Amino acid sequence: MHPSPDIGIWIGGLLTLGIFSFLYGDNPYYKFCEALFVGVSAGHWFITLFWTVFIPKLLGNIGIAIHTFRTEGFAAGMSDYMHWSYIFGGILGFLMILRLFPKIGWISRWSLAFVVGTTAGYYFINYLVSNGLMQIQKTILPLTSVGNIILVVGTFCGLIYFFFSKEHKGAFGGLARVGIWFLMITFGASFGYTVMSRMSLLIGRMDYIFGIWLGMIR
Amino acid sequence: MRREVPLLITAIVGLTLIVVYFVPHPPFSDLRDLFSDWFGVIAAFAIYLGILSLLKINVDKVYRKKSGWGFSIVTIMGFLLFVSVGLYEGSDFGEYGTSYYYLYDRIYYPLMATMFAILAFFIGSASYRAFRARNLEATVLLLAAFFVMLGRVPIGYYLTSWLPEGFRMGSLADWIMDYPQTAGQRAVMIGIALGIVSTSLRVILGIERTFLGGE
Amino acid sequence: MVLDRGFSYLLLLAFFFLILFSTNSFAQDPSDTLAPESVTNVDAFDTPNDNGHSITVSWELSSDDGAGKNNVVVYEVYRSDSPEGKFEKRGMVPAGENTFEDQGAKEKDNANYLPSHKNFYYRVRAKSDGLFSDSEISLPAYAYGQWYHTGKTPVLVAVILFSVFAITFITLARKGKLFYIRPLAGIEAVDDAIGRATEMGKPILYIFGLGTADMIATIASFTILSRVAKKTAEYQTPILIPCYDSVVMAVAQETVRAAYLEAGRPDMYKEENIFFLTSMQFAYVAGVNGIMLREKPATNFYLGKFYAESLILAETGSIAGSIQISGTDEIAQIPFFVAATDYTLIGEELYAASAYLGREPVLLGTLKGQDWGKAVVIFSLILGALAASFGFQFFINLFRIQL
Amino acid sequence: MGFFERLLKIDRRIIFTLIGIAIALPLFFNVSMFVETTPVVKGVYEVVESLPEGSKVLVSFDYDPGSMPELQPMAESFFRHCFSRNLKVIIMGLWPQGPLQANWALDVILNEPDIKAKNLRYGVNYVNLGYTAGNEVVILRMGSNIHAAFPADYYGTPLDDLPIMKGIRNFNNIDFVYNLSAGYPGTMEWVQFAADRFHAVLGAGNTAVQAPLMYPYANTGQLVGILGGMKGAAEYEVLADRPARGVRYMFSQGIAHAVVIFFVILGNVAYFATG
Repeated sequence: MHPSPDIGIWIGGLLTLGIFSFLYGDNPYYKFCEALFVGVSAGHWFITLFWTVFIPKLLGNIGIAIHTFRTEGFAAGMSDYMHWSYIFGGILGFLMILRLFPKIGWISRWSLAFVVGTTAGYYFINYLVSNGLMQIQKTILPLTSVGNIILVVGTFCGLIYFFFSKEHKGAFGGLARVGIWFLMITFGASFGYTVMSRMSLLIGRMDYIFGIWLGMIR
Repeated sequence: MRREVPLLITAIVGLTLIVVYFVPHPPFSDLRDLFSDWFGVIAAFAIYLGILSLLKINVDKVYRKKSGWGFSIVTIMGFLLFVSVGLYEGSDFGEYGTSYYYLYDRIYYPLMATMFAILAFFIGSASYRAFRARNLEATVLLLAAFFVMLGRVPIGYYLTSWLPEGFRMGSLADWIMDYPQTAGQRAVMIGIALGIVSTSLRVILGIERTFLGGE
Repeated sequence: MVLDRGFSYLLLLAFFFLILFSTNSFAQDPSDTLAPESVTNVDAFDTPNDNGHSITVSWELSSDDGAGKNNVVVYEVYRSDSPEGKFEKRGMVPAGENTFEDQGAKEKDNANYLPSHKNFYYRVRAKSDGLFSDSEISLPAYAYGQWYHTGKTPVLVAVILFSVFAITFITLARKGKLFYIRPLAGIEAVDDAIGRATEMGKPILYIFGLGTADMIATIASFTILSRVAKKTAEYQTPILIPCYDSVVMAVAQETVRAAYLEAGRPDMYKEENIFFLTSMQFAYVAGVNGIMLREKPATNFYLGKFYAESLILAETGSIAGSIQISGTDEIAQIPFFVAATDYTLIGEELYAASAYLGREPVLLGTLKGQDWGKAVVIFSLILGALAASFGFQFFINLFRIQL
Repeated sequence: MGFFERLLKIDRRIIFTLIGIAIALPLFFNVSMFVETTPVVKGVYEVVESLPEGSKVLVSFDYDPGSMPELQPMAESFFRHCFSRNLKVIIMGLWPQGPLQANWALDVILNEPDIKAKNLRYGVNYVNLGYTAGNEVVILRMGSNIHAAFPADYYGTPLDDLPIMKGIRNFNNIDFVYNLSAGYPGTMEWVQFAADRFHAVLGAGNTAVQAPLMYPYANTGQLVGILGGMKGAAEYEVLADRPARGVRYMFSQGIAHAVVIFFVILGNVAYFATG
């Protein structure tokens, strides 16, 4: 056994054990690690957004706009809407914070409305294209092999299952039933497949504890 | 003001983004980038709002000495540590060799990775408890999971090594993934696409307005 | 030792010969001393379907590309704003390709700025290793933006089609037409679950997952919550909603308050039961787990956007002995919910449940419109597969989108 | 309460413990008997084995820490193999994080006793050229002139001052190209540009998710071979007769899967036995 001399490795190891202790049950050691995790992840978000959104996107663009107004005059500045209009983004964002004050909190609905509108617009097109049309295009296959037939029939029956305005009875119900089987195969197979990737994460942590930290493996 | 303005904003923004998709000519082509940047800024403010709420709750706990206030101090200290080091390091805070990177690597990463790794344990207990052949559907689910898992481990290989290549457990697992699994997945995906299209439309038309809360 | 090394060189040599033969690329002629023939018919034109800051150049391959001396390695493309002016290099493509897109920047202050409506001249250089020859200079071309992207017509057709379906059925619903919607197992369970909680005298736990207030799954979940909250007000069962996002929390508070008001029990509403927990994924999970183990809720609802935490929540809920109803449109998490909870609303069913529970005829109308969309999809699938089986390619091309 | 009823209500901490043991214990053993080697992995191994001493090998690191459990063992075993055969290694990256991943792997391998004894020198036996932006265009540029694509190495030393780079102009002077990839840009681009256009001898290591998409290239010979996921990493180590992290990970994963499968069976047996 050759434990690592690096104090940082020890901290990482002790925190790893602390989180694992949750598997036995809730306890103060775990609570400490959890509290720390909540704090540092809040800090990590704070810093990441500060240096990747607020400074470059918001202040950066508004700064360029101010510079243009100063050096090239009002008209040139106004025509450069790609920069100065960021001030609106900033205002809408700031309104979000007003949620903290119940009296005027309702005004944050304006920013929420903008965000919801953006998502609705994006999703409408993106899902239609990549989840809809592209998938249909990939499923239009010549029925010349067992695999292709299964792909087309499976997708067909699965969609029948998702019909809401028709009762699942008779032949239609039979197709919907086949559709459920396909969905169940899908869910079972994805479960089995995901097991693999989750296990490799755990392997990584175990290797950290016994290898890098405690030096018991080599 | 409280209801009409937000509904109008949603409708205008939503429709604009749909139109933008089809029109490459400026200024439409710029609006897409502009809106997504604004979106990023607003989302960042929303996350800051979350952080503020979190700090408020924890400071409150410490101030009133509620149960577990000691842990709240840990949370606040952790936050201050990362924020002060991150601000000090400047815009390349995340690069290899900075002290922020050290904190990230030795504190944040182990905590996060272990949280994820705990999932492996829950997968074990879920497969014990939930994967039971209760009825036909559950049996299909169980068998698919079983074959895919078996196809990825040496036991599966040894159990079927006497079969000709292409009929072994590994090939069966691949076949399940490639055909029936993909078929089911596509049905779900197309269904979700139609559902999202119709819900987005309801939002843009102002029919679905629960997100604004009650009056 | 010497023999050994000689032998391994021989092996290596044999190996390289093998590779060369197997890839059939043996035609590398030793004519490196001669420059390749220049390319012909250089044509410059505005790149279609863009915002007007790009010009496409095409040409006919040099006769020494893939044939003749076969020594072309790359083509380099040069641009100038006058035929006599200085030509600057804009980029290169490997031998065998005959088009190049000169993509410029749209910002004036960018070094790579390519203005719209300004003439440019192009020249293509065929290059071997060290030697080259230039083509004639192209006719002038300028870049300009288009008002409609012709490659996206299939999407436009789909947008119009689905919108027409939705609006038609909304109009019909407004006129008082009622639509049949089949029962969904998960929805049927909602009322029973609330009744069970009342009998047991235990609260109900409602989880939105990690979605923000703008996500469609969260929006659908708000509508379902409104219905669930009304029921809990009628049954006088407390409802707990720990939130991941502070905006979701605010909206949830308003939704529940309105539902209690509608049920005639505004006195029952407790704002402190709908609270912000934390917006860190696993810290949130840990917090919810604690609530489940302490409060032992009768029923857990997981409706919204879920990620890796789905299984941990569902497993802990089952330790606590709760009935669990789940629903998400996050495909990777559906298997975990199906395996570990009692009822699952699969993908589209979540939105359908929201329309169904919203009980507004208009919402049911859009659901009907959605089914018509599905019918069109199924029809195209069958028709397409048959067409493809008989060798008709045109049908697939109807769905081809140029991005 | 009968045996099976008790089994149905088993405390899940027992299950947790068994899973923990199933993952941790195999890490202590270098059991390679469960790893059967496949022709696609042998393809890469044999090419490296056939290169004469002093041959030049180019390794491109096209991944980031997200794929470390799968690709890092591949990087390590490849370095070990090259250095023990006295090949010269040139490192580069099409992903910004790539060269850093290479340095981590070098740290491990250069400190192994038998490699350390060789006293390998930076700039002579190995070099890290760093990252250059441009994705597949970088490969294209390297096809005509590597010095144009990488004027200086990771530490800013001009390439002409590095003895290892003497006489290297393009892919004609490189004996083998190895690419570790987790997506775009990656193996696909190396196949299309380095192998197809400039006839480089190319091998690859991929994540388990990506590997199936690349197998067709191995069948046509555009790739001499490919390592897929943890299993590929383990196979390479077995071939080189130096079982290390890949083999341990693979063994651990195999046992863990077997335990999960065992639980599924046990759960069903108990369920049906109790009716």
